[in-house]
Amino acid sequence: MSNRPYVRPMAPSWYMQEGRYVRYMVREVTCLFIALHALVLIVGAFRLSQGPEAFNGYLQALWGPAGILLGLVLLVTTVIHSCTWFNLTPKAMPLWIGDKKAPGWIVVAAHYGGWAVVSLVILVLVGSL
Amino acid sequence: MEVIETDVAIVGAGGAGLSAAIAVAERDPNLKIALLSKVYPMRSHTCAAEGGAAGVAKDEDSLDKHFDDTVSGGDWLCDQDAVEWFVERAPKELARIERWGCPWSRDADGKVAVRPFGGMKIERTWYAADKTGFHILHTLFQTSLQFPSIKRYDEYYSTDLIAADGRCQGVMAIEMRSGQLKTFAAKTVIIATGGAGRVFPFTTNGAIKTGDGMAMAYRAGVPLKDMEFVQYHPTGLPGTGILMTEGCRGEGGILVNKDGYRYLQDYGLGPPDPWPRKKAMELGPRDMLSQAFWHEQQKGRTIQSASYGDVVHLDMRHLGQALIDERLPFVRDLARSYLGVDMVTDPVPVRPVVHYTMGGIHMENLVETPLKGLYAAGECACVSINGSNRLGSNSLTECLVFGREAGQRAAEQIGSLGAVNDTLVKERAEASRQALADLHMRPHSGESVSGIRREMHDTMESGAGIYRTADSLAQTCTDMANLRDRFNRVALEDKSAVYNTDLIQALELQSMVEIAETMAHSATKRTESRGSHQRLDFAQRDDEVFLKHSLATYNGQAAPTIDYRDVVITKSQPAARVYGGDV
Amino acid sequence: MGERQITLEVMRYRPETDTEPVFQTYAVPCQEEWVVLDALNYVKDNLDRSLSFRWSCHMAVCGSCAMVVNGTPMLSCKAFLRDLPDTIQVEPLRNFPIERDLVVVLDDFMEKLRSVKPYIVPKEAPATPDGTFRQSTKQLKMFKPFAMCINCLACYSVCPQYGLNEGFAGPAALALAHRYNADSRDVGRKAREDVVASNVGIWECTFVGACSEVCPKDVDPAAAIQQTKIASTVDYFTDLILPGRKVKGGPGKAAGGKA
Amino acid sequence: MARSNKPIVWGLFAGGGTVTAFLSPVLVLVLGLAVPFGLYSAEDLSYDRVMAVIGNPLGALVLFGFITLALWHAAHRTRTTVHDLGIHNDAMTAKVCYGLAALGTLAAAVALVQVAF
Ligand SMILES: Cc1cc2nc3c(=O)[nH]c(=O)nc-3n(C[C@H](O)[C@H](O)[C@H](O)COP(=O)(O)OP(=O)(O)OC[C@H]3O[C@@H](n4cnc5c(N)ncnc54)[C@H](O)[C@@H]3O)c2cc1C
Ligand code: SF4
Ligand code: F3S
Ligand code: FES
Repeated sequence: MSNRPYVRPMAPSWYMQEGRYVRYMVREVTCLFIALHALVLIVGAFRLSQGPEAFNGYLQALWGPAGILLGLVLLVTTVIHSCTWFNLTPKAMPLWIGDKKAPGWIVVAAHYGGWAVVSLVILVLVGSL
Repeated sequence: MEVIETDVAIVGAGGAGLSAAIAVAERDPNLKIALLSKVYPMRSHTCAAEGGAAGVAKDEDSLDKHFDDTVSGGDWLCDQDAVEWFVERAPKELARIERWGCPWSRDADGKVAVRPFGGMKIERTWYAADKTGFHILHTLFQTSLQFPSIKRYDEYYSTDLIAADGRCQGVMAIEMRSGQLKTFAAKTVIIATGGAGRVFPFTTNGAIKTGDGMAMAYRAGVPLKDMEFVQYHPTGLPGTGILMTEGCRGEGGILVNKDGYRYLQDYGLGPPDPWPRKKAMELGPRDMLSQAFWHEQQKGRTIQSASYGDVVHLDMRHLGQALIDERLPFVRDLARSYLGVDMVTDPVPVRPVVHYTMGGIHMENLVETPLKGLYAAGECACVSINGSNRLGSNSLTECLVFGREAGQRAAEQIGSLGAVNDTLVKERAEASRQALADLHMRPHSGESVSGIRREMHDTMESGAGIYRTADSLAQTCTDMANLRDRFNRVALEDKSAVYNTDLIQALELQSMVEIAETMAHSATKRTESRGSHQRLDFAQRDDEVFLKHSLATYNGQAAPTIDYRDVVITKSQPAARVYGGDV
Repeated sequence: MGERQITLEVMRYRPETDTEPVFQTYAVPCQEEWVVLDALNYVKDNLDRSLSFRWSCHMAVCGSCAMVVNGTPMLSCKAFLRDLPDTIQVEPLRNFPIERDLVVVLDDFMEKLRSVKPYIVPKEAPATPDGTFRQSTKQLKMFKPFAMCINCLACYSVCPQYGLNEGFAGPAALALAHRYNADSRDVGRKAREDVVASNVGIWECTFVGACSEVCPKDVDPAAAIQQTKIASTVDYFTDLILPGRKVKGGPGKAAGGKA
Repeated sequence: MARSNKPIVWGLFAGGGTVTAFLSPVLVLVLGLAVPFGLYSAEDLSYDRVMAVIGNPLGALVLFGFITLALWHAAHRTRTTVHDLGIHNDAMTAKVCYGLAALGTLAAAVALVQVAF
């Protein structure tokens, strides 16, 4: 049969080949750091259960040079996670005001606002309890 | 050769073809339906229709008024029994596709909204913003997907009808992806292949509108009726021919010449104020508006644009951005992208452009052709509701109303038609195969598809345009005879089987050459001016002689024979067409 | 009207002679205001009659002419030369088998579109004198943007999940399913979930979002899919909590189109 | 075609994504960076003060919820990313990812029960 449609396979490295795919992959990979952060917290919980000394040792490690580096990496990646997550919210949850669809930026801005408030409240609460 | 047996073969999956297919499937789910189309159904040119579809909707409107507007709009060349039948069913069919999901624009109370259109006394044009045809087509296509009995043959190019024994017994088609010719042995055939605007160089019509179905019927011996009537739409974008819908004027847009003057008042369409007013000025019928442009051009009062030649301005600035974005967002975008003009802030340059073929396959009895078992609907059919000038927004409705009726009639009459004659079908199929093989084998000759097409465009535009004379038409008739002869020597450069568009374009050119010739000859014989057919040498309408439909009959390698047939007049006696004033 | 010399690099594949696609270069004298489709038609009419591509309307509404232009899928009838460099590379849509040259095989999409039941499943006939449903402005706006899809398939060309997962219904089909789900006249959401909420439906989408970025008609399939995910998840848990609850137009009910 | 059971994992993924988007950066800051950066004194995070919050069953439950959602969010996204990277044995990937998440959930539960109960 002469008729053979040609199937162009997708390159295994497709996600490196266009800016939009690279951005997508960066977003997806942040989840590994979310998991890492969860792990850090689980370890903390164990150390907490083992008494003050263990917990202090845990804190000292976190606050040492390696710990700070880890903290910075986690901060950057979780912020990327938060931003990419919030930026997409208008698509998942469009907002209707009367019979008009509100522009997407309002939904995004509301999320950023909420995020700022929550973060500040927690920072202040922990510092002043 | 593969033979596909079916009860109904429908050629064309635009508004008319899909309506027909659904009608058959609804009426009798046991009937086998083959729906052929040379493009995927949603590519059919119905998708390009912008403005709307007409059907009485308002309390103060009536079927009689729709009838009157249509008949006078068509300059009394309409068959009035057909028009009456049509206007009665129009609102029902529009309501039907509302229930199927068409996203009609709405009034504040949630009812379907209607807008004014040219030549219509009252607003009765249902619209979906300015993409009415698009939404109708997709609604129909998607609705059709629920019927298992509709078997689609997408990208099948029909070449010939199988007419034998005084009856249509099927249709031949090339499966474009394989290049194979297939026989559809069908008890009934419905043609719904759309118009033939591509016969002209400057048109709103898409590449597929090459009149194939008309040509197939013509070659099978069915006459083509009223082919001299070709509609120019007054407001096309120069350069591309992209349409600025009549909805622009329906919403209140005005046409001005180079002095900023609303010139239509000089052509019996005024007075200009108060505006907007139905059936007056910019809301006059298309034939008169296009002709007025021509006169302005003769008087040197059009605007000379460096890149596009003569234009006038369609001014919508006073409508304001909010209304434009709600009701005309698509055309705003089109003018902005293709011409760089934003109708919110600037007037849009426009000029008349070939738009619609009023003529088409001769219909006896609404959807039945003189050939038993052959039906037609949509732009390819000449039911004679449009007469010599179609009113805008009647044709989408026509596709729905008559498409449905064609489906129902075919389904109804199938029983009495009986089986097809296999031997005859095979014989015809073999003849088609031979003709196609010949085309493939033709030796190189220097004649090319694009060359002949270009020459056809030139002669049709110069000789059979908005205004015609005996001389210009004689020249075009000669040229077309020549081109038809030369077409016999066109050789394909692409000899391959798979998706050979060189072949398809050659076949389309064949259709166009045949159609163009019927247009030129019908126009030559009609020595009067009526509706869209305007003769400089015979400026008056002549009801004594020409209150008649022309019928062009195929004569093989000779020019068509032109005969006439009476127009059906029931309740509206021919009178002067009056627009403007207090009509 | 200025002229401009363009180098057009067109991907060719002739199944009868080629084993794989190759680029062929044409020098095309173009008018300033042309689109890529005009340049291709120039080639077809004057340089090479064997080049195959689809087009019809030349006004960005029929959806035939989408192809990949300099890496991005777009409607070639709306790809203006004024926005492009002097060398333009044209390929068929990605993620589809190439039939020939710029023509791709659409069977898969056509079947998937059918599978999501893209038609009204009516609750009951409207009880109005004119036989039409009433719809408020908001009800119209809820679904209309998703009804603007011209099936050009640019979105499939950039969706990696469609490329990676054969079964995935893909952005346009799912957007159209959502278009009907969101229509006040329709009660077919349950019936559609068969496919839409199956393993080849919305769950294959990882919200890459590229579909919405390239869509020439602003359909925003990515939004449609995410909204469907939320609705389906709510449905799923409601069904868990209240098994056997009565649903309008549920799977048991025939999706008849008679009206 | 059968309706998918994905809503369960997707629900966890979406919930986790939202919760972590709001909370992860600030928690990283509070626990790991606020003291070295001088925002807090070490006293602010003393064992007693932390116990006062997490040692409370309600506090422990909240932390447990956060950790669980974060893990399942990560597990689900990792599953699809692994697929994106070209490893198409999805059933296996799912087992590993969700298995690890379950393990983490269990560990968090064990630790927090010891802390708070
Ligand atoms: C730009 C534009 C705007 C318009 N606006 C309006 C409007 O606002 N209101 C209105 O009422 N009318 C309007 N019209 C007119 C109206 O749209 C058409 O008359 C109508 O859509 C024709 O529909 P159809 O079904 O007859 O044909 P089409 O929609 O053209 O479909 C023809 C079908 O036949 C198939 N076909 C053709 N040849 C072959 C072959 N050889 N083999 C197999 N299949 C074949 C094609 O594939 C296609 O499926 C407009 C027209 C244009 C061009
Ligand atoms: S969603 Fe947009 S890109 Fe996709 S097919 Fe429809 S119109 Fe084209
Ligand atoms: S690109 Fe594909 S993955 Fe989803 S958001 Fe669009 S369908
Ligand atoms: S040719 Fe119709 S969309 Fe481009």
